[in-house]
Amino acid sequence: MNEFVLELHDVAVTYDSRTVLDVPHLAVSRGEVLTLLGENGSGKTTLLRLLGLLVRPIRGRVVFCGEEVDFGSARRLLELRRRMAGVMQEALLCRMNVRQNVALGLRFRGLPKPEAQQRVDAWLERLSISHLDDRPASNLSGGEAQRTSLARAMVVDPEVLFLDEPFAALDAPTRQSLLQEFKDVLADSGVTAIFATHDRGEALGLGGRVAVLVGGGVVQVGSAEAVFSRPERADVARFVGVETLIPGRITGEAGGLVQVDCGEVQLEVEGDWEAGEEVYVAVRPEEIELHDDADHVVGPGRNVVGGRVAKTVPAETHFRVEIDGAAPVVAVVSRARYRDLALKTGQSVQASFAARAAHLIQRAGD
Amino acid sequence: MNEFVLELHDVAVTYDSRTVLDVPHLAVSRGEVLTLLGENGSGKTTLLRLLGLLVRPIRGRVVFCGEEVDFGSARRLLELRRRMAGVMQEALLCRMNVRQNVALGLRFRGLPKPEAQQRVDAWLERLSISHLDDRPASNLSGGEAQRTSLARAMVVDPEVLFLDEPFAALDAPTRQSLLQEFKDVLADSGVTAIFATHDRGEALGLGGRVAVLVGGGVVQVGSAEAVFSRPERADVARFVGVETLIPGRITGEAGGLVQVDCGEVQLEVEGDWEAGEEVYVAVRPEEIELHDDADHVVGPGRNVVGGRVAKTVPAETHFRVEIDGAAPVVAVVSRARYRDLALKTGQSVQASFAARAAHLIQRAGD
Amino acid sequence: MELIWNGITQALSLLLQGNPQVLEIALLSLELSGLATLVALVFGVPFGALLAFKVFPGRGFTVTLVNTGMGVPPVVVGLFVSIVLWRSGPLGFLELLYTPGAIVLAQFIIAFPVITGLTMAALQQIDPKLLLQLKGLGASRIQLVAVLLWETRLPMLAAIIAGFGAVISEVGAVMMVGGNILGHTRVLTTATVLETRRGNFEVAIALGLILLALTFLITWLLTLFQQRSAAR
Amino acid sequence: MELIWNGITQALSLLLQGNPQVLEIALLSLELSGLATLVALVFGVPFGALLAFKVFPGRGFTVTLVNTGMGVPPVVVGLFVSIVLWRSGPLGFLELLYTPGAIVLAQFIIAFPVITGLTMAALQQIDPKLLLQLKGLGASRIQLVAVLLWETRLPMLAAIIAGFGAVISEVGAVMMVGGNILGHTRVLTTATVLETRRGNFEVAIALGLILLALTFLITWLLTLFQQRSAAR
Amino acid sequence: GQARESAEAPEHKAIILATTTSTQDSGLLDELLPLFEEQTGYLVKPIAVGTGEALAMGERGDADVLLAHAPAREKEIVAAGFVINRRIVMHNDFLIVGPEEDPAGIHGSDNGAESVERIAETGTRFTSRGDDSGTHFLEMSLWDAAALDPGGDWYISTGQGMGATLLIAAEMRAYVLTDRATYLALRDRTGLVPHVEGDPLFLNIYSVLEVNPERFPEVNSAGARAFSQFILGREAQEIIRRFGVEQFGQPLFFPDAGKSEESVGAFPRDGPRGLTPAPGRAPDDLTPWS
Ligand SMILES: Nc1ncnc2c1ncn2[C@@H]1O[C@H](COP(=O)(O)OP(=O)(O)OP(=O)(O)O)[C@@H](O)[C@H]1O
Ligand SMILES: Nc1ncnc2c1ncn2[C@@H]1O[C@H](COP(=O)(O)OP(=O)(O)OP(=O)(O)O)[C@@H](O)[C@H]1O
Ligand SMILES: [Mg+2]
Ligand SMILES: [Mg+2]
Repeated sequence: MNEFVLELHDVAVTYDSRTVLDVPHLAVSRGEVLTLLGENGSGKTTLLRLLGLLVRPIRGRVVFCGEEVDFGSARRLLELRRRMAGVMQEALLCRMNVRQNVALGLRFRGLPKPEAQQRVDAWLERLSISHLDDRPASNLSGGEAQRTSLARAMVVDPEVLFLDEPFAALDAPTRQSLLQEFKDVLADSGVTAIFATHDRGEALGLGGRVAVLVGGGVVQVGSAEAVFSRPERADVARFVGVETLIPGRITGEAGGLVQVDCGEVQLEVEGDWEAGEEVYVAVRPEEIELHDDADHVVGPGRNVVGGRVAKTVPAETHFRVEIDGAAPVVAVVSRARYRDLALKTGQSVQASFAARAAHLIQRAGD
Repeated sequence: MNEFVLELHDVAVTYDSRTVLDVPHLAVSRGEVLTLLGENGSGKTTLLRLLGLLVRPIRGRVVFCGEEVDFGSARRLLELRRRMAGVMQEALLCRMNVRQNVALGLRFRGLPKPEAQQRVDAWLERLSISHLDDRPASNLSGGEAQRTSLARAMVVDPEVLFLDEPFAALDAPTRQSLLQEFKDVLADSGVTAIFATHDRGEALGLGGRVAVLVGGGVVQVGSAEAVFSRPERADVARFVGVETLIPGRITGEAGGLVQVDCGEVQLEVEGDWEAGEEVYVAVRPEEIELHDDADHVVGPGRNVVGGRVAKTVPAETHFRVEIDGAAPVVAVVSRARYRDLALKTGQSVQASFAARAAHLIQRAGD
Repeated sequence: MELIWNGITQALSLLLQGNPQVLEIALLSLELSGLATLVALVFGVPFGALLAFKVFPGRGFTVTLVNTGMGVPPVVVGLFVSIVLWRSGPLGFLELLYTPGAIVLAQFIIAFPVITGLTMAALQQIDPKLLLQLKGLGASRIQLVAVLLWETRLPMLAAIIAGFGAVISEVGAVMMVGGNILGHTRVLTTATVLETRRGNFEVAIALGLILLALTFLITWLLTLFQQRSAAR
Repeated sequence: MELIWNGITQALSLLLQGNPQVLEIALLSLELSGLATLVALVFGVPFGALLAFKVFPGRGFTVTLVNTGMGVPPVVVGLFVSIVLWRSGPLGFLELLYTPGAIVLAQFIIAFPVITGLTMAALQQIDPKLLLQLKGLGASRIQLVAVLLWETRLPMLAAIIAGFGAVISEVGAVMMVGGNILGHTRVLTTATVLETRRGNFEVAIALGLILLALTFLITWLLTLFQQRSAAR
Repeated sequence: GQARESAEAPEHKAIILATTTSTQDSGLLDELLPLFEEQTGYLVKPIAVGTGEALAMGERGDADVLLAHAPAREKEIVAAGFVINRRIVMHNDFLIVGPEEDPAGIHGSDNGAESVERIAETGTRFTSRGDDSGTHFLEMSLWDAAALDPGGDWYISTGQGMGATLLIAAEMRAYVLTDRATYLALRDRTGLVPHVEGDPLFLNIYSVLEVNPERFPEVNSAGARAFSQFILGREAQEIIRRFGVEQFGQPLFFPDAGKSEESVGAFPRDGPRGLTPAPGRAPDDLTPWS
């Protein structure tokens, strides 16, 4: 079933005559989960608003379920909007109690009271805010407010759901379990969801397609795995956490692998590129292994870069290690391995990665 | 130098006669970074407000730099408050442009205009929002607003800094680099910082002490490493991501290791406990290794639990694997290892962890 | 000062004796001003919402007009309404002059800009993102405005109080278009003025006090509601 | 209708000829009402802020009183001010009755509750978290209120417009306490009433129109400012 | 009101009576109108305004019947054909009152023109209504007679009604020309005392005028006629005669139905203050009551 719920054709949105979104084409299929990634101010919220028919493009067409949206007809817009629901980035609650806030969308749709109550109850329960139901929304904690905002959108059971960083203020365990539950709900109900987030884990956890925005344009769309492990541009690479980007130039091919001259080091990478092209060798940090000395690292299809530990940063499950050397490399090592290697700043290490774990990115002007 | 900047003695805060914070004692030393962790509604924001002298406790004493704070004296309160600055959870900007918002704290302190301008410029630059300086704050994107809010607090160069989830709306690369920079700034300037966050990575990355709040009480305070790897309570354990909690009972000691009877499995753990005590065996997921078959796993001081893969969830650098079996276990495996094991739901696996990687938590009534 | 004291005594005795004429006048005042405020709300609130949210050519000018309306002297309103309602005027055939209807009309014209202007100011204060959020939840235009009015209930109640206060206390226009006819169009304010002109200051003060007491009562009820919702 | 047209012509000719008497009256109106509004702002804004943010015993009653003040008939205010300022009254020695000072006093009493009440409603609309944020940035009480007034500049300007509108258009109290004395206390509204009573409807309309034009001008300036800041 | 149902309701019930404020402010209308309404079933809407405005209402046809006290102006609009049937109803008189000290030394005079001349000479304060009312017109004619054009700090033009002007005069310790009815009502409040009375010019004649139905067809001419007949009738004239005696110890108005302007003129000169009505002036037989 490749039915499109929403399509954008050559649309642009401006604020005060500044173009903040310019998308030649984007289509969202029924039932899919599309995650928007992009730096602050790149246009995620604006894209969600456009898809939610809340801003009017200055150019182009928005197609909803095959019907071109007429932004001039308030009545039709309202009908279409009632098939969707959105959670805004800020939890903008009304000066009512929590229950009334959650019931708003149902009230707007004229649902009979008893049914509305029942659905509200279910979602209050699900988001663990039942105990807050008669609290004025103005004195909730940040996370409680976000849960209320989330319940408010979920409760209307829409065809299309827009979520703008819906979990940002939630505590980690809740976020984790909610993400899981969310994924199940979406899979069960066939709801189409479009999701803006800054959390790479969330994007991967949701498992749908990912669209990366840069400066108001959609620069790469693909499966989460593809975008995260094979970003097509240097800026996307940096954004999805592919921090090792070694500039070089293709010298030729050997043994099915492209040979890249990166100044002090020569690297081998899978791919199909022509000699002479300027490229980056891109590697995800978790694909890079660290070793005490070079001896251990051998074999074809394995690249080695030497250097010194510049910085180590602890993270929840691992350590992030920056290495300065022939080429700057960022690796992620497990806590166990970190202990084994007893890494210290200034220590000399070898970083290795498989030829098939790296990929090449075109290096433009710079 | 063990000078305390802020001390709480037996304080409690209530809203509408509901006690939301009750802290027998908490002291913050000059120059330290204290991170507050806790689920939504646990009282982090309230604690920050109390330390920032913005709410009045109904009980107890707040001591600032050795001076007991007199909440009755507005003048003195103002003087003390001017030595601090806070970033609220929501970026509550005023209806002015970005520059004016950032300059507010300096204006309040009556700083001469040229110097104020200079400091504002520096922080706008630092947070990459120089280009927004004359934009009305009301039409910023979520992340841009949060940067503005952050700059507004940083620019006053306070003795004590309160940060309530200051990075929640920032994109991942910015968050990462800012966290780094932030740590450096704090270390250089000797500023005392108190920081509420939901991001475990941030808590670990900041590297100071961590205080965990549960239901308005501070239940564990210690170094980030200690709290994350040796949580003292089951709720804290769950909260810091120690998801494997196997209930059991101490049967005795053997080879310097406590023996724990967990029903279907017998485990060995380091520690000093008496036979008969009801405990949880707690293990961080990244300390757990997965294996295809039990043969590989041998040796003293290594526990093995068998089971089937219940669920795998991709995360940025790893996969999270839940295993159902003799005891529920959650492990984190690297992408490489995940590929090697070719894990599938339902597959039978062995989970192993070192006796010294686990610790015991008292199991109360339940 | 003694006068004021006598006025208070007189007011109490008028009230306690349940003087039917005073009662009738007081009720008429309430009725007419209440009706005028209601009509002004019915027209002023949607119009205020329009001015707050819609951008259209001539909007700025309209806003200025409305705001100017708050400063139009009621006597000028009275004069215009009179001219229009005169037998010789364009609406003379309605025979509305010197009837309660004329009073309501004049008071409506006085209250309308107050309520429109304050509604506009109240609604403009709303975060535009909340508008988007509500639209995103499927609010129709009317539902949107209804929720936003509830959001701004504090300044909206202030607007109602100000509008009602402006008309219940008005005398010049009411005198002109109503004629201060006993039993028909005499209200508390015109009666007060009449008694003042007659030199019956005590009675004037008594009537003024009764008007004050009435206004206080109504305002008290509205304020109670206003401040209770301030708590949330 | 013809009357209105004649009035417009007359207003134009009065203005274009620069009739000194009309000019003087118009200037006096502006001056007195402007001053009264200013004084009402000086007292009303802090008092409104107090009512918005402080909880104290009797607060609810005070709020009701202020709101009732919006509905006090100006003639009652005029009456009370007169009684107090009479030779025989407690402040008679000031010899203020029938002077511009008395007008300013009465107008101040009329504008004060309007400005206080609307300031309170505007400030109460503010998110309490913003208060905490500003305190957290080191705002003193006065700085806090200053920033919050800037935050609520739309409803605050509406308050100023409403207050100014209430006094520039008032006639009953001004007539009573000022005496409508030519060259001293005759302002546009009292002059309009006088001309109406004389049956000189054209002149009355002309004066009314001049008053409207003046109010429009002032309001236009304030509205310009109000709506420009609405954009942000 | 139930009382009004005693008479058969006429076809066109409402009558608009444009009147000067003095008749309403004194309370006279409150005595007369209920009786008229009860007797005839009409409903009177008295609009109390300045004399100028009242006459203007007649000129526009916005009233049905007028009760005014500016004979010269009344005659003008009769001549112009706007109103018809001007008939004298009653009179009272004007007087000049002022502070008890009498700074201009005019006490006891019966010559208005001379008195205002003294006031002007001494520069003593004088308050003028300045509102084109009957009183104001009379005052102007006094200045005319004295060949003066008043102005300056001492001359205070209030542009207000009689009551307000009296109050202002009291506060400013000024002289003022006033009608007797209003003065008596405010005598205690103001503390002003009469200084000049009895000038033949000081006669204040009230007339009733019907708006010309030929000029203004929408006018309730039957009602207007009924009202003017009523007020000129025996019962009404008797009420006018007695009105105020109880409260002030002297009448406020003197009934004059059927008289011409010339025959109204006789002032009783006895008594230092106030007028004593000449006996036997009841105009019973003078008014035809149909
Ligand atoms: N103004 C208020 N009035 C009443 N209750 C409040 C108020 N502010 C907060 N609370 C309640 O106090 C408790 C603690 O709130 P607090 O904001 O400190 O939580 P938090 O730990 O910061 O949560 P979050 O992670 O969601 O931001 C919550 O249950 C909250 O609902
Ligand atoms: N109402 C507005 N008026 C003017 N500019 C705006 C408005 N709203 C957003 N912008 C600008 O448009 C750009 C895109 O904003 P948008 O909110 O879509 O970003 P975003 O990707 O959601 O960012 P974030 O991650 O910070 O939420 C930003 O530069 C922002 O400053
Ligand atoms: Mg956004
Ligand atoms: Mg919080």
